[in-house]
Amino acid sequence: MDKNYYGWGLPVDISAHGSQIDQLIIILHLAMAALFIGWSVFLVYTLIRFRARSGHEAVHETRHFKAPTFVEVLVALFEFFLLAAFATPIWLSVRQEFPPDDKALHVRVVAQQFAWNIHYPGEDGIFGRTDPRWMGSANPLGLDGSDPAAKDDITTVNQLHVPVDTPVIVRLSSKDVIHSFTIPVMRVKQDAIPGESIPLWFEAKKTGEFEIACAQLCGIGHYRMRGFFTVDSKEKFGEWLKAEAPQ
Amino acid sequence: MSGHLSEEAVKQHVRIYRRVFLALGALTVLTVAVSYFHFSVAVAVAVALFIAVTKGSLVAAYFMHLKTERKIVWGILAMTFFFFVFLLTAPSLHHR
Amino acid sequence: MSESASSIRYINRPHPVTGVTNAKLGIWCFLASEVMLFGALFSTYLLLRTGSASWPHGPATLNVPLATLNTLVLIFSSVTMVMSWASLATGNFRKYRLYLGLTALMGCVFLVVKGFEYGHKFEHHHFPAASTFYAIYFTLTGLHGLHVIGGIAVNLYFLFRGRVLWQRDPERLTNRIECAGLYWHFVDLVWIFLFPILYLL
Amino acid sequence: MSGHADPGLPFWRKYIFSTDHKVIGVQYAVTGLLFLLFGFGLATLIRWQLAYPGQPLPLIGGWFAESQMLGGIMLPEFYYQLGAMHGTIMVFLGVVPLAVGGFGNFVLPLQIGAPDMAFPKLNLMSYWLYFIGGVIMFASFFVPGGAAQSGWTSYPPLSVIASDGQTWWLIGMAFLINSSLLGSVNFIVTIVQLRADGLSFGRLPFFVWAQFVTAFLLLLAFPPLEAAAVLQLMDRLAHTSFFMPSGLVINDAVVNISGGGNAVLWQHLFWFLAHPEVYVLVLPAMGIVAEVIACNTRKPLYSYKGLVLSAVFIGFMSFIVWAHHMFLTNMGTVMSTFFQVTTMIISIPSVVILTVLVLSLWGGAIRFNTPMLFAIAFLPMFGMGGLTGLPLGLAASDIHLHDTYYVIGHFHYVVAPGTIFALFAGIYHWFPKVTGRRMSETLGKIHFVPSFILMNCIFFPMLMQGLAGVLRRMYDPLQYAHAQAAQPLNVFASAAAWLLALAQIPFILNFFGSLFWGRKTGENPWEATTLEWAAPSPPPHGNFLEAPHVYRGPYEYSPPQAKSGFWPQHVKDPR
Repeated sequence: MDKNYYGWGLPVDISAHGSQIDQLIIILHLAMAALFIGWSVFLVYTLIRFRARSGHEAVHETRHFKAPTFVEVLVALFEFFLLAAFATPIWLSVRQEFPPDDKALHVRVVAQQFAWNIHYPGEDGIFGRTDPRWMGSANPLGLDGSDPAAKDDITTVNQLHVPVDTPVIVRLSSKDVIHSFTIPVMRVKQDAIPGESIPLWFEAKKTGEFEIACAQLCGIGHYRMRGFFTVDSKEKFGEWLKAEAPQ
Repeated sequence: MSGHLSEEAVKQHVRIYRRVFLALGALTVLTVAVSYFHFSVAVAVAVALFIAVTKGSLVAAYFMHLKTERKIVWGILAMTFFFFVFLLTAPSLHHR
Repeated sequence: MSESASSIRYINRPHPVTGVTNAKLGIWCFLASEVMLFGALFSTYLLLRTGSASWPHGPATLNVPLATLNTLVLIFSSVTMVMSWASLATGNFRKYRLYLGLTALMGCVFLVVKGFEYGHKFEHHHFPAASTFYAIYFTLTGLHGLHVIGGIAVNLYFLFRGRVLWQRDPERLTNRIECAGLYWHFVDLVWIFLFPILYLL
Repeated sequence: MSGHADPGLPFWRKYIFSTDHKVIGVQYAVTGLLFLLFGFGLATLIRWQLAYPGQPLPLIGGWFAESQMLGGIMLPEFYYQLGAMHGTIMVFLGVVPLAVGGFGNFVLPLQIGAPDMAFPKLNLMSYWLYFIGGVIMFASFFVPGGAAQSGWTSYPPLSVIASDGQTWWLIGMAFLINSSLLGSVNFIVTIVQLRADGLSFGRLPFFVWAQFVTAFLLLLAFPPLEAAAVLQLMDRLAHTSFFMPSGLVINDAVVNISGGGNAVLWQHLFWFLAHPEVYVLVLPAMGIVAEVIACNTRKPLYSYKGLVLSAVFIGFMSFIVWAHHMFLTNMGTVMSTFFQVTTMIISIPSVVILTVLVLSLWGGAIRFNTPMLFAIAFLPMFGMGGLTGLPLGLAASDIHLHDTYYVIGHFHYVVAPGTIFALFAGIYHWFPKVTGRRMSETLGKIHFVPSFILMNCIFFPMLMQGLAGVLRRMYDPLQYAHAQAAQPLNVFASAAAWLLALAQIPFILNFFGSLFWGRKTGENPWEATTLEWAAPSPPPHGNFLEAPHVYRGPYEYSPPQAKSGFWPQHVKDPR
């Protein structure tokens, strides 16, 4: 795991939509810093200038500022500008504008107490039927042996490989409690809620090995639900898929 | 409604209470009767709620004296109802 | 009660501006919070029903005639409650005790009928865990039942302890009975909405 | 002095089961402070595990049971108990009882010129329900399986399958909720009905307005959580499936329940309370800061109407923003857009209040006594808390920052150097009124300076960790590469946290010492204008010798008419 992916600031960004999120975060923090420093300077100046000392009397009359209403309106407008121009477009694209099915890699990720089960459809592109009744330590996804579509499915634990520059559509669900599938470097985070199969999509722009984490408290093993997110070139991904395919 | 009511005022009240009681009884029977007809879900819900709201407002207006209650009580109830609507509908609209 | 500096005002006399006594404003605030309590449960009902594939039809699973009787019982107890207040307002302490006793009795009848209904359900192993329908049915009617028990307890307290306060300060007892009445009518109001939603739809 | 409870009561009726709002206020405040200290202790343990994961706790490691610390090394179960109970205790047993129960009960009736709360017996019941709730929460640590460990938010299905401590948590919460509920009824009726003659709503001190809005938040927001607690108790004890969807498989076994429930329903009902709750935490603090600033700048607040309208608007809006805690629960885009807009809107009144409080300093003759230091420090710290709320309020940036230490830094900035500093200001400000003695200024400043610096040394690094994506509620931060990179920040913040614990010793000494050795003071040591300073210190039962009449607004400092530099509300003619 190369060290310079992570530091004290934002982690490296290898996601298609990541730069937009980082841009929003940076703009916000610059504005916040400006506001905070501006107000703090004013506060300190006021405290010094109007400190109690002999020969200095407080002034009863209060109305000598018209500026603040202007500042407040400005701040409000700036917030709504951010919301409309930045936040909403990113949010809608991440949550609604999915890539076309045929161009994307489809993967199922099923969280469980304390591991990520990854399920690829295999050659036929169809996910085999799964059922809670068959779920066990040998068959964590509960694949139905009798279903022909399940024959070629590929299942791994904590190992999510994706090809670079290819949109990936993940169907996220959970077997037991609420988990939260997050890949910090991809700026991806989505709660895995039992009883729901939640779609999310992303596209990796750089190859390498990164980490998956669980962001929602899911029990005493919550902290050790670490998964590996490996972005391969298209060829290497094909090879990996073949290697993992059931013989 | 202050505690002290004149003789005449109470007689008038009692007459109202008796009439409201009969109305509530009738509406109860009505709403049960309606349930035996197999309307579509939407119609059944609408009718049942309409009757329930009518009965509720009768109880509130006459038995709880809301008809003659002061502004401050109405204010609190109106505000509560506004938040009640959010509480009632938001969870069901989660996926919208 | 002397109006000296250190005694609390507007216990009996309504506040000149708001026009209500302390207790009345207090009970209405409490009922507002109860609206939100049952609101959350109705919100749960709405979500569970709209979210589930199949939801049992009320009349097919629950005993509607028995519940209809219960509704009438509760409505009648609302009437006797307000009559007990009206009797007090005209100074007729005897009629007040009669009506208040009737109200408490009707409350008990409601609970007994409810007991039969629950017993019948338990016999057929329809426990709360059976389905989300039975879960919300038992929780809603159960919490409502607890409120009925609370109301009966308050009414019984006034039935037996009312005379002491009646001698000392009749107006204060009248106000208290009005507040107890407001609570009781609210409990009846909740049932008026509960009945069609659970039993008829 | 006639009154509803003559002073000749036996000791236990006068001080333990008293119906006097001042005794109950002190009981709330002291119990609240003790729970704050206890909750802070839990936090120092959490900080140890975050700074030195898996290493035995020095000195006191052996004191803990085997189920909590094996050979001095903290177990994950205990870490998650500490996390859940730290949150619960600080919010529900510490800050709210101190801010609403303590300050509200003691100061409010005095500030409106009333002899007591409207319903004294109800007030007594409120405190003891709170006390029982506190005992249940404290005892839940010793239940087999330990205390609640699913976070202070207790999300199902995890909370439904958790150990017995969760049931104790729910029952404890039911007591606390009923206590706050009855308390809020008492507050609303007292403020509306028992104001002194001449004290119109336009002349109420802002502290009273803040408590008034807070009371409505408690009144209407708590019951849904009580209903949710009932539902979760049914799920846990009666095996219903309100929050348990179908097809759950736990430990490789299909869960034998009906299913059909919805896990997100709890989040809706919980956050429906929890967001108004965070405004319940900050509004009384704003009230205290406004009082202390007005009194110590010796001039009226910049815009009393602006403050009041903003507080009321915050109260109203706080009911329709709750789902910004739930952007990642597969919420629809219409809903999430709505809640982003309401979250932006609610940030405006907070900015207005902060602006008004800062501008109130302009043109004053500022006295830098201890309460004023804490009140001034509240302003930038609450500013930081508010600002860091923006990236969390926008769903897009929330994707990266949700459930990270950015969230922890955000709300701690509002609650710790924000609300708790304001509560310290309140303690130093009203201690003379409660006890008739002043707290020492030097000890006060020794308490303020390190606390102010250390608070920032703890919570600012959390914001940086949050940006780095470090996730919250992680027993062992060294498991993840992105967290290892930010680990030095953990060590630094933990050291600051332990030093902050030391920095509270001057306050504790000052608080208890001044009860006996503090300089005696008269009715009005700060020369303030509001009504509580018209009563003797400490005020007798029934508060005022004769009912005060109010002639003007609350902050008539340095008026041209009054030579003495301030014109109290109850004084008809200053000359």
